[in-house]
Amino acid sequence: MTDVQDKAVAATPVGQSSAGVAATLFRFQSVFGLIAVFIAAIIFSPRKNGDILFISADNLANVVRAVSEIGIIAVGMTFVILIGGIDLSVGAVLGLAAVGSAVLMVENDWGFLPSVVLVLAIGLVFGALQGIATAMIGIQSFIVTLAGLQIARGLARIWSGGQGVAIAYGDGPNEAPTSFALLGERTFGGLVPIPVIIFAVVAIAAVVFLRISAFSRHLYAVGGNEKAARLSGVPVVRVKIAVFAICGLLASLAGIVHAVQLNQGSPNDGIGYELDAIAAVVIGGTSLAGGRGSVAGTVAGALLLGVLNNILALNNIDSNIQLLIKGLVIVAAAALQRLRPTS
Amino acid sequence: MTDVQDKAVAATPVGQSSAGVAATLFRFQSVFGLIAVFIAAIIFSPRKNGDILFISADNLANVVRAVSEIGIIAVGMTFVILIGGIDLSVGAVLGLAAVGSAVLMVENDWGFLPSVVLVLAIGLVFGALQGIATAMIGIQSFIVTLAGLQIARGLARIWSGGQGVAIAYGDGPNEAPTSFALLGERTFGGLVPIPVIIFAVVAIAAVVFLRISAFSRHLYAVGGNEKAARLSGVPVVRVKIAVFAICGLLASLAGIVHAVQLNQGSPNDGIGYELDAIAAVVIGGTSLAGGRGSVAGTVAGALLLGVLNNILALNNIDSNIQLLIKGLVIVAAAALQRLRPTS
Amino acid sequence: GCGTTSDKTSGAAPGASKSCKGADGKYTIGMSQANVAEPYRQRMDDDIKTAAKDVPQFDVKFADAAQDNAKQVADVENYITQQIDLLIISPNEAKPLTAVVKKAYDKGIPVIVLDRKVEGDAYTGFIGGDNVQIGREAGKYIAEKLLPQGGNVVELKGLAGATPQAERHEGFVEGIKGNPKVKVIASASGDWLREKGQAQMDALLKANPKIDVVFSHNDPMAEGAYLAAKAVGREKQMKFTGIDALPIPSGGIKAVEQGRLAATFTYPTNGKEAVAAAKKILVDCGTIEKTQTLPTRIIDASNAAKIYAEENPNG
Amino acid sequence: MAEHADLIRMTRIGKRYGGVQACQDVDFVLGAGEVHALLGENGAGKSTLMKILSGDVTDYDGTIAINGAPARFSGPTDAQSAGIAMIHQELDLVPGLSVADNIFLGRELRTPLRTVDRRRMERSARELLDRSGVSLDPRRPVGELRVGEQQLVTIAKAIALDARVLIMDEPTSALTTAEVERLFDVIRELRQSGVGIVYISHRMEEIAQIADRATVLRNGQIVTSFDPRKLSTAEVVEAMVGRPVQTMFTTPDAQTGDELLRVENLVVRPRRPRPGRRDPDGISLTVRAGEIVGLAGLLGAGRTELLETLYGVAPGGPRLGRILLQGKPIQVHRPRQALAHGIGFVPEDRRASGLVLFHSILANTVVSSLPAYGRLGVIAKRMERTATVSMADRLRLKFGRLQDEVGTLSGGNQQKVVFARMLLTEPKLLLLDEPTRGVDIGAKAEIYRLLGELAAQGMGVLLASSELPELVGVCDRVVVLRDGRDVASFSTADSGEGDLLAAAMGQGTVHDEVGGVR
Ligand SMILES: Nc1ncnc2c1ncn2[C@@H]1O[C@H](COP(=O)(O)OP(=O)(O)OP(=O)(O)O)[C@@H](O)[C@H]1O
Ligand SMILES: Nc1ncnc2c1ncn2[C@@H]1O[C@H](COP(=O)(O)OP(=O)(O)OP(=O)(O)O)[C@@H](O)[C@H]1O
Ligand SMILES: [Mg+2]
Ligand SMILES: [Mg+2]
Repeated sequence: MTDVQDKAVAATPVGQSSAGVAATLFRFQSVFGLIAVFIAAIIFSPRKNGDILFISADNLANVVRAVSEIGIIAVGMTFVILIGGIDLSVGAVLGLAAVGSAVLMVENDWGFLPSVVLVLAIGLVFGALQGIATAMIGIQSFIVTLAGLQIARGLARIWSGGQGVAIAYGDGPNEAPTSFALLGERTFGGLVPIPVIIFAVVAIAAVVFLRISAFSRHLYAVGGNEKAARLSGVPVVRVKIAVFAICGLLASLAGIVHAVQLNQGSPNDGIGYELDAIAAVVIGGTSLAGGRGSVAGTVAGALLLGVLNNILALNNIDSNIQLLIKGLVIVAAAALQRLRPTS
Repeated sequence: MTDVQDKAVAATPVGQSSAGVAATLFRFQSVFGLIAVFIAAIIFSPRKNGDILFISADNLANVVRAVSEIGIIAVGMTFVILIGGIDLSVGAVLGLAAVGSAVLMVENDWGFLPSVVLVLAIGLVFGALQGIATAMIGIQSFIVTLAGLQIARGLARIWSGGQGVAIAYGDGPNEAPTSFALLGERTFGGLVPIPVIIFAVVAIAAVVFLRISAFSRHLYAVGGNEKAARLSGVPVVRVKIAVFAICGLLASLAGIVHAVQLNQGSPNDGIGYELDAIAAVVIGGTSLAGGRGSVAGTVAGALLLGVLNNILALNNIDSNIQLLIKGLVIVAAAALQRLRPTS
Repeated sequence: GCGTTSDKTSGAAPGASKSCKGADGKYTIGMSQANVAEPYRQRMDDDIKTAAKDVPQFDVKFADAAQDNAKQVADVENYITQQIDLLIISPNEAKPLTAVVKKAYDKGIPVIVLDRKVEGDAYTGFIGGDNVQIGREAGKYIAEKLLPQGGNVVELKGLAGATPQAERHEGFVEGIKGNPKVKVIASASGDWLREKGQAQMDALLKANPKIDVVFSHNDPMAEGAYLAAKAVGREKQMKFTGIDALPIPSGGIKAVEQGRLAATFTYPTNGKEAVAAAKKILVDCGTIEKTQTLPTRIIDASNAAKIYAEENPNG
Repeated sequence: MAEHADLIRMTRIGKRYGGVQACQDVDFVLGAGEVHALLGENGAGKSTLMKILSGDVTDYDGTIAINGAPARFSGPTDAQSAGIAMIHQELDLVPGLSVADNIFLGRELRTPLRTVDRRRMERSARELLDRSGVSLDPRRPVGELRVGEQQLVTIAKAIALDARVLIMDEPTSALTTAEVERLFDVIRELRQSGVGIVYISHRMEEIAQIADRATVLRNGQIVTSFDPRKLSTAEVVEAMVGRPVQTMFTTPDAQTGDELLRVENLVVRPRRPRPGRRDPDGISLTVRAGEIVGLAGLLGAGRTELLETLYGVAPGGPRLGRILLQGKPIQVHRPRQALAHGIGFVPEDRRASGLVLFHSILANTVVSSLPAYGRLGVIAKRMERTATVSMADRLRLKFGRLQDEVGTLSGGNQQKVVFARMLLTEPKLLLLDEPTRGVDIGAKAEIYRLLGELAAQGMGVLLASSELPELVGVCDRVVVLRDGRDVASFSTADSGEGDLLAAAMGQGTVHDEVGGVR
């Protein structure tokens, strides 16, 4: 009993058990899921002139580019879900941010930096307000953010006049600064899209942050046992507000990326993205009950969904059958989570 | 000690405390919310020739008719939420059922009864399968039903060939039996639409069922503390499966009502209805954490949303502003719930 | 009515000739659809499928962007990866799809754009209807045929923010100008949906005791409005018009034939025309017109049955 | 006894919860270097008083002074910075975080770069745990630990605060004698260094052992204050309960009948082993009708796991050996089957696994026996009320109305509700896991009396407990478990606590070594 094992420090320091090989394997199961889907994708990939289309460099770049927005949102969603909450407003906040960037730069002729800062601040404040409603009034986050979704969508419609605002680049009036366009370019020999790099930076920052900060302990504590956290002197209310604010901030960052990728900010952008983001988080092994999970898992979950979408599309699977397959894969991935030794 | 007071049995025998007048008032607070919105509707109602349009009999009938589908779904959703789950698939199941009724009666020339029975059975089985995935494999219902949503939607698309199937009535081939059309008629002097009566019957049956059945005790117990329920010998798995099956059944009943009201079954029917239903349940005072709440509250919640929609429409409020107002009212209603003496 | 307007593609489009391998070739065509949840777009896909059956060289793939610009960009990228021979796209919105359509076009893939345009001219040809024109036709029809003595009109609009909604409204306002006695007494947004149309009409009926015509931006909302009026027994007091006129059992032509709608205006899916254009490019190695605008047709009780039969030759 | 300087002075403290006056006009004084025991029945207001002192409850009447200076805390953090730490009765730890993270939660050690210094936290945590005599890997997630281990972590966590005032609310309720001894060593050290300690416990023998002063609360008011070393247990109990409690333990003059339960060489090999769980690894025992059999053992000996296996809530996996009920082999895989066989179970942790705290007393009581009160799935309300009321009477349950939330009852009364629920199923065999944990001495006596009664009516009882006096006093026979095996069996007529302890720790005479077969 209580034999002190001097194992190498666990990769995910919190939220996971550390009992031998099986546990270590299971800890990375979302990565395994990703690898499995990846291998399946190679096998089922169509070929052209002997090339496996799926693993061509620019297809892989496309895959990651396509999930970069959902990925950025999902990182923020991971934080929210870790504290036992949920944020249904992220898709709408993305739309609001996309509209905001377009309107500010195109119609109001603001510069790149002030526009981006204002848009990020709007996301942050919107998220923080939702956090306040949850943490201070005590309304369940599902409801707060369901209402937040409608409000953000309404604001986006009003701000944009209901229309998508097209973004043209240049120095003239009603043109966005060309520096903004750079965010949508590709780098490293035209191969890696900047949105992918933004996603990577966000994900790595989040992983490191969760590993080394005291705040992350507080976050896991609030999600794991809120009362214990409060009694231990964790500023529960502040943690919650901060987490929703971070999630709002990342959603609006994703909105900026969305706008630059599509050269437009439309109030209908991001409809339904919240569900994709939640799916990525859960496939990545984070528990909706809070207190358990990791950003690395979420990234793997987002990539898994991206690879799945890509291979289904490359094979031109009928869109209705795609719905069925995706539904089943999500259930399967979630069922895999249940095989964890400690549940 | 043990002074047994033989008071009238509390309205909600479980899940509620009953400490005096304040508690009694609060138990009915969703009804108060409804009354408040009702009064506001009368005040803000447009008038025509001195008549208050809102409270005219046929407008009120319209209000209830418009919420009857959401209401029926919300009753099933209440059950699911009472056991601490959630069902995101209800809107898609509604679509599947609407398509099913139309295809069976119009394209396959089935009779009224067999069609309705099969469609209801499909909803029941679909719900039960989701219940099995939740209860036996242990996947969180949010994820199961998120996948279920996609699967039901895909099935509906495939079954209908992607297009809405129009329903014409008559005895000929490719015509639905006229008995089906009766479901969409109005009765009591052309005033009360049959869908309203179906909603009322479902709601009353559910209220009575939750009051008198042993099953309801099990249901509240599972939602209140699943582990304790299991140790008490409650058949937790069976309760969960039954509840999801009931929810699926009611969603497909709502789908039948939908088809007959719109003379069409389309695979895109019911998109987003799940969120409206959840909003009705939560506004009605049922806790998303499970174990606490009532169907009567849900009915009040659904009517509140209906009155709100109606008065906004009667006043021709801009649809974007409507989004904002509805978001705020949902938050306000949820905040009201927090005023409960025992939280 | 108004005839086919056109202007010829000037010069050879990059790569357009390269992909032509004549009648012996086998061609994979990618069709990127904005959102099959709209009946009109599902019908567009179906029309393309039907028409392509008659061209043995063609193998058409379909993708559905489910109303998401970003998803449609990814769909087109995937088609480029698959090295398709020709792209047909019905863009969800113009601006966001412009870049990726250009990318395909620059890679030598001929692009046929349907219904909604993209910006610039990096595509082989556009085939579409004219929403302003349709709105104008509908307006004129109401002003001249349905309400020559004037009357009260309510307008059921499409989803706020959607371009066709704005254009149909704009055309409609122009179209009824000719008869100042026609008054638009109220309007509401039914988000293109039948049940929303019904719910909005419930309220409009309540607020407006005298309505003569309901002008709806599409057929489903018109049907919803009809159901609302029928529920209060006022369906005979007013006329309903829609737009789209899909030749399907749940479409507007049937509704006119069966007397629920007074008229509807075709918004052509162009599926057939797109396949014909693809055949011209790939099999016949020809060129197509850069812009092909198909006229709308008025469907009313006089021609509904005939046109429905024409559009569904196989029953 | 030395005169202690007043460290804390609470004056005229009052606190109401709805209709319940939890504390009323309480004056409480704690000196430096003093161990002050707080006694009282369940619901007397002990925890409430201490939650007020530790800043957990902030809306109260009266005043608090620390070293003479008035203080009013806005929260637990506030109290902690004033040097007041509390070990809560309910184990409030974060299951997903490691032992070290839990100990330092809210005041993490930092590196110069302000990041968390995990290495230093783990080192300090290990030192703290060593000090209280536990060797636990500080990196293990707390959720994997046994209840007792978690209790030790909460203790280490409170000690880590280096507080001037340490409040211990039933710190030993899940600990066995060996761990309690180590804890007392720690308490003595702290007392030496001038820390004032409030010690709440329902284990009377501990009070005499460790406390310098004792204060008794009843119905939220102070009844008396005395030197526990000068009063007999019986006198203390009388002060608490307000009437003399005659015999704590029913004399087991067993009228035992036929063999009810026979466990033969039971081995469970879980398909998905959970770390820290000690599943049966060769257990044989019998329970006769009318017999009360005790299960003794150290922390993690596998008592809970045995009872869970018998009740059908153990994890799935292959099993060896047999379980026979009244001579017939039975397979129990879920509680419903156990109940159908006439086996009832009162779990260790009533809040987590026993009750729906916000549901009514009635709903909680009848949930296991609902089919009995109606037909066709419809509840006969009058019948269920009558059944509940008569069972409540029998158990002397103290409550207001049947519709009241169970969560508002005191701990001991909550325990009785779980008892009542099981008794309403009319079981032949009752499995009890720490049935008196956190239960006051008066209620304990009632529970013991009840067990005697039930046994006399022919029920068999298998009772796991960490309290040796309870095992010796209540049971006819005690089986000792160690590492998932039964290692000894004693008749309480001719053995004492010492024998049990020795066997549990692996020093005693080991007879009946059936479970040795692997
Ligand atoms: N949060 C609460 N809400 C309502 N009533 C409460 C609450 N907490 C305590 N009470 C009531 O206050 C009284 C005192 O409770 P307290 O927990 O202080 O008792 P205790 O002496 O610690 O009992 P125990 O020995 O069972 O722990 C009890 O009647 C209890 O029911
Ligand atoms: N890793 C784990 N995860 C979840 N629960 C656990 C784990 N390890 C032990 N448990 C639970 O903890 C309880 C056993 O711990 P407990 O503190 O009761 O030990 P104990 O009572 O001192 O020893 P005994 O095993 O002799 O009862 C059981 O309910 C068991 O299921
Ligand atoms: Mg207490
Ligand atoms: Mg135990």
